[in-house]
Amino acid sequence: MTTQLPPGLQLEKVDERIMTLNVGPQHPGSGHMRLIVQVDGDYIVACDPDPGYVHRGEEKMCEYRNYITNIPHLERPVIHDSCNILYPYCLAVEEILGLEVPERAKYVRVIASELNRCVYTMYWLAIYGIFLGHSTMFMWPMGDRELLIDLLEKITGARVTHAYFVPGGVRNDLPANFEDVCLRQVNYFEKRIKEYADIFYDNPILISRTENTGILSRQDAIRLGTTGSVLRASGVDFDIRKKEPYDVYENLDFQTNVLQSGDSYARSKIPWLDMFESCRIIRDALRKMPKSGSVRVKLKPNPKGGDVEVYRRVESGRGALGMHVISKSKPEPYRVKISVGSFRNLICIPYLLRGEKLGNMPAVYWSLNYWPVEADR
Amino acid sequence: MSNELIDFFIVSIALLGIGIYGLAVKRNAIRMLFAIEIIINAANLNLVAFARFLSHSGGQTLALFSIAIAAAEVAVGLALIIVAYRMYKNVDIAEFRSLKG
Amino acid sequence: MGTASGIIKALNSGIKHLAVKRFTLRYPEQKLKFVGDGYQYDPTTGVGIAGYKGRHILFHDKCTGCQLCAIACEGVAEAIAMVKVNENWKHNKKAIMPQIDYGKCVFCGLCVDACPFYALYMTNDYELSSFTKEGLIYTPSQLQVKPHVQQDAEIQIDDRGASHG
Amino acid sequence: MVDATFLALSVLTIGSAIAALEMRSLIYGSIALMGALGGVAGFFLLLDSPFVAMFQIAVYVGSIAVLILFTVMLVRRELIFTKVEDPRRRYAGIGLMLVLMVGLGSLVIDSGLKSVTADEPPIDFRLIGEDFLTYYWPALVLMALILAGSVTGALVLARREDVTDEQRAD
Amino acid sequence: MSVIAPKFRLGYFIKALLDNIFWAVVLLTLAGIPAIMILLFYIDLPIIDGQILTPFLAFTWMTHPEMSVPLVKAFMQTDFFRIAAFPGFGFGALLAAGVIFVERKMLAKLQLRVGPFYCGKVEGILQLMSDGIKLLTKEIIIPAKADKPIFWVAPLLFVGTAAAFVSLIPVAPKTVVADIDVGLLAVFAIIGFFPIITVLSSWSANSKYPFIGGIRALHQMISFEIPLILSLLGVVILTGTLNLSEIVESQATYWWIAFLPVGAIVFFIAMLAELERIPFDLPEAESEIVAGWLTEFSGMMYGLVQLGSYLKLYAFAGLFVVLFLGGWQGPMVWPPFPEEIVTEGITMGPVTAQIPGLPLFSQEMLNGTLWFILKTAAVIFFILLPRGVFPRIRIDLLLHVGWYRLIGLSFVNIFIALGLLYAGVLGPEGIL
Amino acid sequence: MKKFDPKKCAYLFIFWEESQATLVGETAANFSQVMMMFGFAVIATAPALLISRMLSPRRRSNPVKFLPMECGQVPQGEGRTHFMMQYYAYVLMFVVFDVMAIFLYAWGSTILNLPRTATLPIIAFLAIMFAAMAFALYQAKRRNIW
Amino acid sequence: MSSADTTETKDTKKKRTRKPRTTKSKTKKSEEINPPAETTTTEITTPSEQEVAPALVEEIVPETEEKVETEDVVPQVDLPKFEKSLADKITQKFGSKAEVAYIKQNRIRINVKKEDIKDIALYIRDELNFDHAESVSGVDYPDAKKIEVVYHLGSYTDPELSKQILALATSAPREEDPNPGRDSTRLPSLREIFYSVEFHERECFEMLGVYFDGHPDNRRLLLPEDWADIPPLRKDFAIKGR
Repeated sequence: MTTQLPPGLQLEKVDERIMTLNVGPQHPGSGHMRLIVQVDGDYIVACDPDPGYVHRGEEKMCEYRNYITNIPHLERPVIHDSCNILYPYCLAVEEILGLEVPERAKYVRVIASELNRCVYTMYWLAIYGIFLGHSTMFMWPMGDRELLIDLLEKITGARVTHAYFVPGGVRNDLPANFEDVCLRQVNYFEKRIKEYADIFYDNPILISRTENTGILSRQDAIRLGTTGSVLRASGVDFDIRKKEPYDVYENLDFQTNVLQSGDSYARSKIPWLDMFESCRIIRDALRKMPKSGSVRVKLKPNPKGGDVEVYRRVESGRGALGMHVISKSKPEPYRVKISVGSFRNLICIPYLLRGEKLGNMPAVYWSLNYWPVEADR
Repeated sequence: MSNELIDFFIVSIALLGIGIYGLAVKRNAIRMLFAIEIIINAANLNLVAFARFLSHSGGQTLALFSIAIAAAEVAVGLALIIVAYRMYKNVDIAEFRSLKG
Repeated sequence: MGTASGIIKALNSGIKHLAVKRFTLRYPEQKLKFVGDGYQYDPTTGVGIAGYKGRHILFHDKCTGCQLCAIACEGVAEAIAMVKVNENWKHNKKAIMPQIDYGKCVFCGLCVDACPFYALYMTNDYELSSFTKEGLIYTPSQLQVKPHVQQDAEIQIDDRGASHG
Repeated sequence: MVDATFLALSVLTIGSAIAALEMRSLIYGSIALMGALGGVAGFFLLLDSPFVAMFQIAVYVGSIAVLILFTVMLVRRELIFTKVEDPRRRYAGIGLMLVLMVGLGSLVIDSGLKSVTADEPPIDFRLIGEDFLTYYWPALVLMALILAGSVTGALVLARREDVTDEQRAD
Repeated sequence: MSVIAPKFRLGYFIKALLDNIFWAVVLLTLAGIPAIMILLFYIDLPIIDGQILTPFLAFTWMTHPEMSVPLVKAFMQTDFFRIAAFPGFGFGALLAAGVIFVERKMLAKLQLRVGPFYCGKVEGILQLMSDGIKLLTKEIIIPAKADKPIFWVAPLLFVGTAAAFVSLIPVAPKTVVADIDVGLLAVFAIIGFFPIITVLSSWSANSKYPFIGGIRALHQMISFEIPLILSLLGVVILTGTLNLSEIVESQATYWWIAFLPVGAIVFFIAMLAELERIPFDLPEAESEIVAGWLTEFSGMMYGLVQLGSYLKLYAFAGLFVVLFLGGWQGPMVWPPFPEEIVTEGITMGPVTAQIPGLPLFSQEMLNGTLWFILKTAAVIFFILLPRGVFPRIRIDLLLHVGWYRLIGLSFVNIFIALGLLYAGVLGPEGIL
Repeated sequence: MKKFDPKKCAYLFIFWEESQATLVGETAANFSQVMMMFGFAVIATAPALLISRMLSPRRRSNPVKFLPMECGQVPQGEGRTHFMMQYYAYVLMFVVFDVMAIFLYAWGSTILNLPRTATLPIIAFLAIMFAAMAFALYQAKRRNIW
Repeated sequence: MSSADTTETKDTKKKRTRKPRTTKSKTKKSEEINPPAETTTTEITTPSEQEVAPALVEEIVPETEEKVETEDVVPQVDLPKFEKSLADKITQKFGSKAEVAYIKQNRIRINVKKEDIKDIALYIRDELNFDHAESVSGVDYPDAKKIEVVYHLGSYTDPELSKQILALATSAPREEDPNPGRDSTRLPSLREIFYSVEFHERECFEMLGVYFDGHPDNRRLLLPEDWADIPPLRKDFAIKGR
């Protein structure tokens, strides 16, 4: 660990000055996990994350169900981002089963996953707002998220747990007249999130509070293997949608946002900037999408793969989301390993919180784009 | 006004006595500070009482000075106690054997 | 001065929003309008028809008691059980039909995908709460009833912001 | 002749002064000290000097008591609740107190203080300010020096630089 | 649809209520009536028109319409009425309740939601009452190792101190509970009690989060007390008095905010910090330290602390109005009636219209109260608004703001006042 | 019935007030109203606690219920630890500068009656205090020594 | 009716047949609860049996049979060049120590012995510029008596490698009676080389019982502290009822 404590800390006897705080699990600022924080006055001298309160053994459950029935429970870790967590699974299973996805289904997938990324980011932003004590920033994203949930519900028929992606395409086609509604609501959504700048991102109190806190340098970001917005905030231009394009992302017009400072402010700004790109992608995909065609390859009821091992990854709302699926000629996968962005970013918590002030804890912790349920799987 | 100067004076003497008792008996540094405060207050009471009964503003002025300086004294005294506590892990003045850390 | 202008900008934005339309759906009075009649599935093409995944509807005249929906649900929620019905159908000799426990159902719609006989669809009805666990178990006869739903609120966007109609 | 308010105030003041020294818990002791100081402020009010009374409350209760409470909270828990003292010294102290009070009291009662009574109106508090800036202005500057010195000294004393060096060695 | 708790029995509830009423009645008859009798024995009852004004006589007169109005008017000038109702506790509590309601609705409007809606049919106007009843029936849980006496007394002390603060605020001419020569200093003396209560209650809970919260509150309050005190010195320099009513009267032509905007801003910010309102609500920062020093308070104790904090909010807003916005000063809205209309009523042809309510109040007082409430509402709006707009600040930034920026600005304010005075713009030879 | 004179009636209550006010010093009478307000608030709100205590359920079913808040965990260590924020310096400074701030009021309230030369001592006073404050803030800002 | 069951579902079907039987009692209960609803059923469901039944049988048969690629996982003919060159570099350096399992588009897998893994990992980091680990997945092979740990390595710094994932696999011996941390299921930790594997290895330790030598913090991460059962991702840890 390279970060130095401010000199003079932790020099008296431990039992004299250090107070151990259990932040979580029943804490308004912890999520479904526990941070064992040791504070010396206002400074955090050590922080030990203790996840696992919502561990549900998804990887074990996958070994008992076939490729199709895995879908509803695989999306459970991140129900806000359920399309994106199913995406690598579907890609991997398609590779195992050798399926070719129809062109229209690819576009529908992109639209759904971008909408879902925005839904997740809005949820994350809402929590970030309330973590910083900004109650309006909790209510606005929660409300504006409704626009996108409404769209997703029109597509998939469910508001959060969509179970929409399947190996071989998507479950159903877009409803009639969807393009107009989608364009209207996405445009309004973009107008709304622009207004967050006034009240949140350009707010001098927020800037003074989050700038220069929890700085993750470029080298450390790479060394710690962080991903997603944490990585891009530290100046590494890495987005799987650009670097290893899946489905039709290479045809679409968008860019990745990179900030250099690597502090909590940059980390909190990247997902917000990404939402504008998502809106752009959605509009572009709606334009380029084939107007009709099949959206799903018909599968046998219990498809079997060969003796194959596949690792596929996509860019989710929290960064790279990889699925390592091993098939052993059975209807059930032999092993599914889910490598999630949250779990990879978890390693930053003790690293970044050490030597921080206690007041910075929620700002740093939630700026890591960390979703405890996903990390626990 | 039915109260007289002598009444205030007697209260002041009582406070002074209590303060001196505390200063003599207590070994806890913080309590000794309490005792000092009580003594200062006894003096202030006298000052203000005389000022009122002699109709002169000097007593109140002096009392203000005295209160201000008491504040300064408490700040320094508590800083001393903090330092001593940090060295000896105690506030008992009998434990403060040497002034050298 | 940057600080002061930022603070004034934020305050201004806050005051401006006092005049923006409220975005809350007042639920029991208003209900959100959904696309179509509910999620349906066309086994010939293998593609579903977009719609809300709510409570199921079971067509007794088409159900053959093949248990495919129960098998599909086995890996997901184990919400579907096949029960005896005292009805006589030519195509349903065993006279068994699905009974769905909505305390367990996750509304994924895989049972609809599994049904090859157009017998099981989903509807727009989502108000399923009950005081007892038994009240959440819907028998085939209850599933057969077409729900009466009155959903009309839609998101409307105009210059003063979005609201639910 | 004294009135009821005076009696109540003196009982409050002297009682809490004793309690401040004798209470087992230091926290309660500080609260009692606050009571004693507030009682003295009440006496100031009875003496028609509200400015001094308010100054007393704002400074003593508002800041000195806060500082004392804060320091008491910094001290270990056992020390807050333990009371170390010598019984012999205690009796000696009580004797000393009694001797002092009786001596001074008899001295005062015999003196001519008893005959002093107030017949003039109370002093306006603005006079105090005038005093400060005209007659007592050297004292004001001196007091500024004392305050400045005390805050400097307190900060220099209370910081931990010397201690940390020692601990860094081991 | 809500469900009543399964163990709830209406019969038990009614029985508990009846029990309480029964005991109250028993206590009143056994202790209350004798106490009243003893009191009546000792109090010198005044003689009016040859009769001793016993309570019974007073009640008899009350029924007579001609006599009830002067009686009530006389009652309104007593200390008790002032303390309990009009410029004192009742008025403050009513305004505080209004503030809570307005805060909820306004914040909801700002955040594009509805806010309290169902309780009380009209936009949830009775929500506060239902919340009060809910708090009243909540169990009070005290941590096992807590220091019980301090813990119980702290909320009461908090309310009491806030009420004592309220008592200093003049609402209308001669309508103030305590008209003190050194009113402003008394305000500072009372403000000084809040950190002590906070720190004591947080210490007594014997829990970590309240302790951290209490110490944060202590730092915050004392750090902003100095700018608060210094920012008001400009007003005192220009008026030469510490009496709040006199300060209001000095603003008959100009409000001090016109000359001392810097002081007003500093005072406003320091006020927000003293009130623990949103940009400075560190002591209750829920994402770091669960609810700060309020963590262990439950049920009605929490309710009392909230009541105290809103009373404090009203008092601070009133203080701002008094010092900078001219208090009750304002154009006469209420048309000045001739004296005989007030006492004898209007005769228009055969109809004689009496104005029974007006004689209770003087016109100045009504007008002054109206303006005071309007201005206070405006200030309260600006106190509430940051809650929807700003995030929470950090403790070191807060102390930095308090000790560096605000103290500097308040000295700037003092020198502005001095300059105005010595340049002859204001003061004895100036335009005022 | 005779004509009732409201002024007399008002006098009656004023008479009551005076009968109390003669007991203490004149200025203290005004302050007594502040104390009465304080007492009234305490007396008026204490029944809320009592009624709540009577109405609300009291179940001592589980000792864990009465543990201090520790986010669902069993508390570790003391609740009131030797806890020192790094901002102790500000508390020390407050005591001194609070005195200074209120001292200025003695000057501020009487400045209209004073000659202009009387401002000079206060300027000196402020200058010395500013120097002290500068040093104190410099010390207080060095967080690592607290 | 039997025509509805396709061949694939038969094996699962056999297991499931108990389901209707077990739930019969439940039916009765629900019948008791909702007797009026039951009566309405019989009234309604009369029409159109004849029209539906014949059409059903054909539709069940799947129309498009997808090819299942089992044999040609590693087609020798068109190996992607860039990946091939990477794999060649490793094989040149280490020879038989590193066995290339497959080379696919953007994916390489190398199997190594646990003694050599540190050297090879160091080489991969320093020479091939793979700088972080994306995931560490442990796979239990009870038949082969080994537990395989696969490190998926990726690169942020080298733009050429940004598509690539290099799977570095090694295996530890598996014990029938696991005693995590104190038996022979041990592997050297790669934390010194790839810092990002820290939490992944902790997870691997608790889930599969692989102890990583040299890991500074070999504690449980997700599972409760008092978990005393078999490491749950091993194949002999069975979920109840399945």
